[in-house]
Amino acid sequence: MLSPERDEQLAQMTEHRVTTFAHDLVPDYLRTKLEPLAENKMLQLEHKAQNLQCDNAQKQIAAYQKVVSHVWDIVSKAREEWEVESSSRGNTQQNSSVADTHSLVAAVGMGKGLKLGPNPNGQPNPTSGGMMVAPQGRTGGPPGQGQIPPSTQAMTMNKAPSAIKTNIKSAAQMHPYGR
Amino acid sequence: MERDIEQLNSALNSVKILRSNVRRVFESVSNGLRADHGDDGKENKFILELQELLTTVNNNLRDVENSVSNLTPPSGPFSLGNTTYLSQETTQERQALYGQLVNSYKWTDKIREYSAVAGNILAANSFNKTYKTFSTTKRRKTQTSNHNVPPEVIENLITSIDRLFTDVTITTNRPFVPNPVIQASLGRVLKAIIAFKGLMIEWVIVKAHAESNDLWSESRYKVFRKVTENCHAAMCHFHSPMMPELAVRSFMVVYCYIFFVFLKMYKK
Amino acid sequence: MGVTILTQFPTENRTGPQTIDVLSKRIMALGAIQQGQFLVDCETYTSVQQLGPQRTVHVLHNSEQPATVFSLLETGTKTIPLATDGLFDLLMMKMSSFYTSKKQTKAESKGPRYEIGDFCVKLGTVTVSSNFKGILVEVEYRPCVVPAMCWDLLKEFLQGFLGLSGPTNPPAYLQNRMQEIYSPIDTIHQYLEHFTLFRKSPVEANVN
Amino acid sequence: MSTPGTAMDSLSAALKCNIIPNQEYLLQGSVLDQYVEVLLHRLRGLCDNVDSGPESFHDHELCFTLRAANTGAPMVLPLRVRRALDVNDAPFQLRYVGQQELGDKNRPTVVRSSIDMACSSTIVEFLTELGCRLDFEYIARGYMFRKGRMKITVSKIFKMGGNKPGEGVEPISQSYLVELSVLAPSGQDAIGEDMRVFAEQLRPLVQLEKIDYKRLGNMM
Repeated sequence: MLSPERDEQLAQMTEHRVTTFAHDLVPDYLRTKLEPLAENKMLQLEHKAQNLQCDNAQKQIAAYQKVVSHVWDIVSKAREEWEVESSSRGNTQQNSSVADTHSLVAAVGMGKGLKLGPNPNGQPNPTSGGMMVAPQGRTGGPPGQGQIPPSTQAMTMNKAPSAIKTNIKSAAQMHPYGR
Repeated sequence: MERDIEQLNSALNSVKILRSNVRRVFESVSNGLRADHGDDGKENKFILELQELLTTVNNNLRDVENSVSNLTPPSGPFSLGNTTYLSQETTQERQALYGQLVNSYKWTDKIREYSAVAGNILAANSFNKTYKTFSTTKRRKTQTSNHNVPPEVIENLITSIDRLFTDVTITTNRPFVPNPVIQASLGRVLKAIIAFKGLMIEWVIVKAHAESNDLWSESRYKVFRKVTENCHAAMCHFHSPMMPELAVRSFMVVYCYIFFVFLKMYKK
Repeated sequence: MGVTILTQFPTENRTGPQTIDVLSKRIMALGAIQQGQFLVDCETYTSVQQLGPQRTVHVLHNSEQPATVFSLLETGTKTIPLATDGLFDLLMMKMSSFYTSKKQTKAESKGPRYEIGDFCVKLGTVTVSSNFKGILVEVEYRPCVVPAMCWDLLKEFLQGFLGLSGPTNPPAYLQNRMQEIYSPIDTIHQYLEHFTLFRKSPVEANVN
Repeated sequence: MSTPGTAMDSLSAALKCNIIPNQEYLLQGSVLDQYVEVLLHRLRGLCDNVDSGPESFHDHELCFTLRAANTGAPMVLPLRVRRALDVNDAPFQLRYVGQQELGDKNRPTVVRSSIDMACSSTIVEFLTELGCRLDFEYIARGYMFRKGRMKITVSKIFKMGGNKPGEGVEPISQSYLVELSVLAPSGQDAIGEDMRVFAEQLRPLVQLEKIDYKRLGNMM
């Protein structure tokens, strides 16, 4: 029966999985019992299981279940976050805003929105301009007079709507190298 | 022994080379494409550069392995205990610990060496700044240590001195807890920086008001170098291990005296 | 940086170099060692008309503080000192349409610099737009920073080698600052005082 | 023993050799508040001062102009004073910033002339008495990074509320200003290319660009 030659019929029958009926493969194919090593192990485990008390086993199963479900939770949560993150990155790409850039650059470079008090005709306005740093003992009235009004108007005008505040917390947790 | 050290040196050297070349790899990676890669085929050039760097790293690694295999392992195991693992610590805030540990080993080693040398010298030249006329009974009574006293005692001494001399402003700082360094300044002319070792005065230096508070550098000015010399003389003269408080106090009196003479000289 | 006293030394009927020679012989006899040369210069800028009431900026350099430019702004009512990096000169060039300098006013004092113990002595020949104007002697006592503490010492030292022409009173500028901590800008103030006087004085006859 | 040359002589010599860093190469951008941590993290990895971490600063900047009244062509000289609010004895910083040149498309950065110097604290009074007028002022707080000659600042800009710095400040926008700059002697245009490459590495987190002040002025 055993032959090292290729057996066409056999090949056809096994959809080309087995091509020869040779001595090196036969023991594996025709095995009805487990491998001795595995069988040994199996026996040991069965033995152990038999010795186990029922409720004890139940407890272990419950604990095991708990651990697995916990891990599952963590994995699925991470996956969810990952997907949300990648999808948000994919379509919005909103890490900076052009309008903000322009307003910041204009503020730092030209004092847009920072100027003290309305000064429409470009006239020098020494009381509001110089007062803040004017050395003591300078003429121009007692300090504290006429200093408050100029800036209040500009302040309310410049207050940006604070509703844009998004959840900063989740951004802080985001993986910095996420890509 | 000689050979061992030589090999150890070469091994350390090759580790150093490896590290520096690995650094270059990361540097190149962090820089990305640079202007000097030119325009055409810059990606290829960059990859080639990277490949070259990596090859160097590979070669260096081989060198390290070779030199490590040449080393003879030390006979007995080091008894560093758990501290060995500190070197493998990955969290940033704890990485510094290993360095500190090594440093403290280094310093204790140095101290051992220096004290051995100092011990030899002292044994050969016995010089006595001390009164040796004490009877044995008295000596037993005063046999307490002067350089290992509770901080409160020193604290009390300093405050009492501060109270004693109203013209002197004393500021204290403690780089090492039991050994304060006080800075006694007089007017806006000069200041003395006095280091204590327990209750003993260990070191005095006098400097101009505008100079730094460094304990180890001399004053730039001749006047104050002279005053420092006088203070050293006073310090040695009044040194008495048996009555350290008295020694400090009388030193301070002399110090103030020197000050006033000095001021007189200034103002005529 | 210690307390510095600046005083004028009369040339009488000697020329500038002769006077310097006499003084340097005296100071060498006291055991001083020459340590290079020194230079203090002063450029004065005045504001243009369009800028309102006239103001004056004096820009001074002192070779003792080579990386610093000192400026003194005179508004008529007060003087404001300023110390900056060397690039301030570059900024003054940018300001040339607001503040202009008169070339005739460039004053400088230069000459040998000596060290003797903790003292530093400088013998300066003063020129205003390269006309010889006189001799300024600067003595610095470096360990002390409060003028009141060391004025007597400095007076004695000055009289010791300048003789009767040494000062008997502290410079006017220092008189109400005797208890304060001395800083390099105070030296600059003293130089400016002397330069201003020299500028007003007629050109001395014995130009060499 | 040679006589020391006058300071002006050495300055003109330095000008001739072109060793005075008087050109500023500049790119600007911004990042939204919630992403600034990510940007800082990335900069930490890219920049030189890795071990010491980013250097933080908290500065008060006063912008003055010196202008002459009643002249046909207005003469204007802008001057800026910057002082640290977090370090007490740090010197003040005086700075002249000239007109910026955008150049053509091929030039990677804005270039403007700049004279930068440390000065004593009397500077504010000095400038006021000199005839300068305080135009505006603001507070900048943030972090500074270095990479070679490049300087990267990430800062929050605050408007002054009260009369003293530190009280009643109010942020200008929901973003941090990001600036990449190099001070160099004129003619060293190669640095611009390095800056462009570096800016490229920060995309898409921050778009560092040449920003035209004139166009901004018209737009807003």
